[in-house]
Amino acid sequence: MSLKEKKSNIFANRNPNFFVYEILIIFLLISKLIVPSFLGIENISNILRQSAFLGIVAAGQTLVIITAGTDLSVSYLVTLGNVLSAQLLAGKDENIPVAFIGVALVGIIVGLINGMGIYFLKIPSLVMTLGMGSVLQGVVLIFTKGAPKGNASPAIRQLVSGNLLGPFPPVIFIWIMVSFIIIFLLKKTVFGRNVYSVGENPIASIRSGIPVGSTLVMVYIICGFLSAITGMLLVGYTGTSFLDAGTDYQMNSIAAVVMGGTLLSGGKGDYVGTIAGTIIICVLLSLLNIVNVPTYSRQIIRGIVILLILIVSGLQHKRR
Amino acid sequence: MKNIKRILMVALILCIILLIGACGKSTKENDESLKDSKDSQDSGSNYVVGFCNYTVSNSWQTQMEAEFKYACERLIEEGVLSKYYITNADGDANKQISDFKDLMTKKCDAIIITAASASALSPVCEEAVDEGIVVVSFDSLVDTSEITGKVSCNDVEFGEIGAQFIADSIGGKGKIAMLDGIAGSTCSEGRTEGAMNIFNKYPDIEIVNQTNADWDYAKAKVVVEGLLNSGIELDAIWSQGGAMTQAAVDAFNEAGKSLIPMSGEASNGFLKVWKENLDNGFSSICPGYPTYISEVALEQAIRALNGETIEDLYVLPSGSIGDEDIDDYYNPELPDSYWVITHLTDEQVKEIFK
Amino acid sequence: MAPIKLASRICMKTLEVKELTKYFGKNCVLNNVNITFLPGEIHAIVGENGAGKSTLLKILMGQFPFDGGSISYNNKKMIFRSPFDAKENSFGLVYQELTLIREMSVLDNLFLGSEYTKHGFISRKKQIEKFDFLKEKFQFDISHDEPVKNLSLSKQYLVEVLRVLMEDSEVIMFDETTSALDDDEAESLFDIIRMLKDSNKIIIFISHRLNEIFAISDKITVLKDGELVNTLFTDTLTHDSLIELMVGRTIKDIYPAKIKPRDEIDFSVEGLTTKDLSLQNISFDVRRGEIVGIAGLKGHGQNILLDCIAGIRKYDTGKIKLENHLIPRGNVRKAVKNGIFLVPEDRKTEALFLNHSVGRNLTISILNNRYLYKVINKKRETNFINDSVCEMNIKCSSYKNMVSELSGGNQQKVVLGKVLGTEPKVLLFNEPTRGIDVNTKQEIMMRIRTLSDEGVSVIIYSSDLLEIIGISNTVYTMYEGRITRKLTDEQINEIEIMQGIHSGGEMR
Amino acid sequence: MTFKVRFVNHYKRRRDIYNIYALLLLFVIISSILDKDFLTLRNLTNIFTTNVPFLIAAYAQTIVILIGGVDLSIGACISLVTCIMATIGTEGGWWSAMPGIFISFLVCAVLGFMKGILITKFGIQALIATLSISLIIGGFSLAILDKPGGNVSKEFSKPFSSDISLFIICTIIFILIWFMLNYTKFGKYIYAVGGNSLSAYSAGINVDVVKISGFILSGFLIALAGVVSAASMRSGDPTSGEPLTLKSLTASIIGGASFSGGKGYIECTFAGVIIFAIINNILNLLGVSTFYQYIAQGLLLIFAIAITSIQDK
Repeated sequence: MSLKEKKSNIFANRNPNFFVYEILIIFLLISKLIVPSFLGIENISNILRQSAFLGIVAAGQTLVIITAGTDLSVSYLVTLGNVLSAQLLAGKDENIPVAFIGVALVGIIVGLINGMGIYFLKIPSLVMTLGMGSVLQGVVLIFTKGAPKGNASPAIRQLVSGNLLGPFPPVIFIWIMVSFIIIFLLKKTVFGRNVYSVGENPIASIRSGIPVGSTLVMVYIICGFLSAITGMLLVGYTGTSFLDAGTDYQMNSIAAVVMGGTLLSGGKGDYVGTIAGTIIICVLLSLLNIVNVPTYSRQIIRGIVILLILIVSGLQHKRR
Repeated sequence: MKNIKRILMVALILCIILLIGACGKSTKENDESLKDSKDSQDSGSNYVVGFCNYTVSNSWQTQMEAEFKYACERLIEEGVLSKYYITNADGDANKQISDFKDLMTKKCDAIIITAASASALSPVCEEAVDEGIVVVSFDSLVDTSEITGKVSCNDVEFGEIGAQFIADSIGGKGKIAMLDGIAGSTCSEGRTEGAMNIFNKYPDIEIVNQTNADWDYAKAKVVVEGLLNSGIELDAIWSQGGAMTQAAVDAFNEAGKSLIPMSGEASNGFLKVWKENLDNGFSSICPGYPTYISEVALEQAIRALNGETIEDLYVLPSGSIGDEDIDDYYNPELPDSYWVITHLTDEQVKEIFK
Repeated sequence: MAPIKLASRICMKTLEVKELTKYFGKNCVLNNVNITFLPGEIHAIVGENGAGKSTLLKILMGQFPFDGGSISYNNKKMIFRSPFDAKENSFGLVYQELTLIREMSVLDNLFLGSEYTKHGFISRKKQIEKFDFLKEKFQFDISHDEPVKNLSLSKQYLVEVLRVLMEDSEVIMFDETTSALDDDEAESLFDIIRMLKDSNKIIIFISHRLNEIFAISDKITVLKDGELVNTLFTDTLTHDSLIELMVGRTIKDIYPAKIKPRDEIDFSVEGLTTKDLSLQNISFDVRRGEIVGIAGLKGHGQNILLDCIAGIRKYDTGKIKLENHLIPRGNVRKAVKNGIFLVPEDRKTEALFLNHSVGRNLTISILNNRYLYKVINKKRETNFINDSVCEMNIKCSSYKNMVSELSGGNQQKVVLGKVLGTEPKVLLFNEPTRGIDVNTKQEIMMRIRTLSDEGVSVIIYSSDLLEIIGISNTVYTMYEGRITRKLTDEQINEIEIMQGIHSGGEMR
Repeated sequence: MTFKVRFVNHYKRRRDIYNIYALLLLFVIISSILDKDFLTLRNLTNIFTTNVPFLIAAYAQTIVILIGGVDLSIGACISLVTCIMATIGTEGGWWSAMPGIFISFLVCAVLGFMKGILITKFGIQALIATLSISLIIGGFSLAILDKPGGNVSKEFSKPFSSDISLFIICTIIFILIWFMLNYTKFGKYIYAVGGNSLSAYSAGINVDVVKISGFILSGFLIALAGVVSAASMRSGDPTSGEPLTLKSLTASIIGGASFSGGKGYIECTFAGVIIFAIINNILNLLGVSTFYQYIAQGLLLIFAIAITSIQDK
């Protein structure tokens, strides 16, 4: 084994989460310096709410990326979940079960098609989900005829904006729940093991008797489900639906996962890191919004910061 | 496994065939309309018109496109038109150029265009005019004088109306935040320019934050929440989009802060929030930006085709909706994304928004 | 070889390695190694896995820097910073792993990094001329236009060898090049090597197959744990004395004594046939606890047969029965569930998760096939892993180590441990000891033997005939996708097998 | 060897190319059946000329994909170039645009160099590295031009937007790239590095240098795409290039380029671009609702890849 390989292995053995959380803390301190009231309870609650939306999408994305794929259709699925649930809810609480089932079904079906195409037709995930994204975009437009309708019901609004549980809206607790489930899935279950194995070496996985097909399909279904549900939760935030509700989730979810130490080449990483990555991104966005600088410098700063984090943390190592 | 592959392949091929079938169907319909129009050829003039739209990414664009569609269908019944085409460039100036050329290929007699980029589309428009095609640009105008006509609803004026309202209601003094549309778009920059024209007259007005929230509710809400939590005391918000103002109002209410003057846009959703909060002392203004601008452009084009001379620049009168006019415009039965300044009948609106 | 002859060559271009030392981290992989390589001599380097053979070659080729000592060629000190540097100085290495670029054509691969150009552009004409010249000289049959991915494995190795030959290098090194070739192919490679020897090149040769080493080398250097044991003339050594030098003790017999299997028929294959006729009507029975060897030249269907049995590939007609019930075809999961498991030829790509820990590798199959619950019981898992590491004698500091950090032999033990955990009924082996040193080989053979004692049926394919002869109760020979002979007991010897695998003779 | 055998062998080796052109032919036939205006010289010229920036951007993407990367900042770079072109040397004759062109090429080469460095030396994966870069470049474009506008010298843009000159430019570019990929060391190295970088390294190729040079070369092409785009728009637009990122990616993939690198042909990318363009064109000509175009494009992408991946099996 070469020296280089050894080094990279030692590096890989070290828990990468440690680093992400260090960066998160540094980030929070910097924010505090720039905007003294940044760490106030209200702002933290706001940032956590934003993180919850991104975090739930990133949860699915984490699973997909561990299997060495990338899901580019999440943003369109969030939008579809958004417009669909708004329409099904039509402002009434009694419609919540119908809306939930409808949205969940759509997410699951899209995930199923993604997974089937990727596994059975051997289409690279990037291409499959890119194509699926385009199809979903068309579906959203045809479904809404370009004019989204419907409203959030009071209960959904309470879920996202209410303060039944102290200063934190309940959606944060949904996120925590999702986080626990995902972490449990990855760490403690056979399914989680299979996800890692499929990402590390698909051929060996088949030959070890791992149900590669169902694992892959399941991962995309989970990702689809979580994205669509995020779309539904967003209705609670926006009160109504929008045609570009999900646009930002594509890049941000990937960035959150990668910052969290999960390699795009698969087989490694976990959701604990992604949580930190998610919060970092939301803090960054929030900070850039508050500080009064022109839009172009915001973009430049955002890009540079993401790059710097990736470079500094060195979470990625070269893969041959 | 091979079987599953086969099935999937067959499914895919079926999808493609269905799609092509859909295309075929629509051509047939067009052919029929062509036939109809041929029957009535002696009575009317049978123009073919094209609408080169640059995006339908929001409901304003959709409704504007629908106005065009209904107007065209009316004109087909009247025998003035025989056929119409609509293209959508998805915000891509290069694609719009190629869409425009496709419309020329289809031998449109007149093309109305709302451009993705002011100057990008000028060359093709000039080319079309050279070929004798009537070209009318509207809303997002092309940057050339060599076209048949322009129909505009002034973005700068839009910005000015909102800004003047803000300046008046805070007495020309205070801290304000500005919510802009998509960075780099003509519309957003025009409205911002208008606002700045006014704000620059008031040295005591301090702009503490200016953010591109992309006319998006969620983004605007994040921005306003951030501002509220950062400890900045705002006196007013200038917003150039209905959804953004709606988001700002919601954010204030959720944070339990008292509402401040904000400018808005004539979307049903914003009118709803506005109306609900009138009692809380909320005051706003909606500059008019009608969706029927496409219909006006079409009418101008038809007039030009009929040999009439038309104005080089036809400016739609900008009105505005004030606190007292809400009930005239607000329609509680329709969704938030409906735009209230329209020529569509209630039935037509309901068909789109059902 | 007479020493006088050597003396006369001393003034010629020799390659001297003096006190070469190399560390990987804290591990010393080469310690004070001194070897002199003479032109016109085939110098074999032998040793167990991890003895430092490959590292030595890679240092000579400039792929790794070294930490101490010196390398001098033609009385000049050499320090190569990259393989390119080494190539410029007419050093050439045929790598153990294929280094070809699959999507590119044979010609492009051959000339990669040393293209013939004319006015700065690649001159295809000149390259084809050179290719035809080589073709003539070394007598092979490959089309220059073919993408490498379309070639058979042995042809790919040939291209690999040609790449080095083309350079007209003075120092030519072979790193286990023959391990992927069958005897015939290896023999034609030896012809080429002898030709090179005659033109006075320095030839360094690594192989685990002792037969080959005795057949071709002039001198043998034995390395053990990074240290030089000795350099000796080949004709002064015997198999046994060489093995003794390599492992530090004598191994009387790698292969444990054969035990008579039980009588009941456990597993049977009936009339397996594929459409492309790579398998034709293959039928045989395996008794409980029997070890069946499959012998054959590369590409005569043995791999396909094993793949078909393991469910990796589909066959078109025929049946596979285990304990009288039918195993569905082309379904690995069903095969594994039924206890049929393949230990594949290429463990790195087909069996192991290199960047996962030893523990994870050991348990992945069991988790999916034996544990009934879906949530992992940490304690039980750790216990299993510890038992397995212990039982398989896997050398690693902790089961949390990455598998990629282990040596080839230990990696193979991990694969075996993983498979055994699932309590298989039929075990298939494809080249179980490829690239594995003698010691580990013995351990693995012992393990296979104990398994058969416990009633597991074993089917082995190996290109190493000695291995087949040493371990099998029954041997089937294959030729062009058909079984040509069934050999039992005393019939299992080299002559019978050779006849079976070289002829289309009917089954006796 | 008989002719037939030779042809079969030839087909096997060049299968990707034949298949994609067969697909292209299929689309042309279907389109010409569906609409009579399709097969007119005017329409065909339009399909070609209006997609020149797209075509060149797709070449740039293909080269990056060949070396085993992916560039999601192409669109942003093209926007940046149009902004530069529209602010420097806006008036005057042909030569007034030269400084703008020079700066554009320089900027794109530097950006290509940066992407290459990030990917090779810092080991950041191409996907995320180029996404971040595109954010930064987008910011710079907005800093130069806050909205579509500016002006590109008319003298300059005239020849650049005429059909014949565009045709000539494309032919020259195509031949240059094709020749470079097939008959130069650099071209072979690009394939080698993408195909198996370790093998390439042991063949004495400086892998990092090839990768970085690949990005720089792709940068030059991006700059050219931007210049053509600016000339045809006669202005700059800080967001105009955005859609080209995914379009170029899609076209390359339809053309059979593989994300794993080392596989792909420039002639296939050309066909990919034209197929993509034909789909938009025919849907416009048929007057199909624009909403269906998204679905058609998505299905086409999946369809094209499914066919090739099944054949590869």
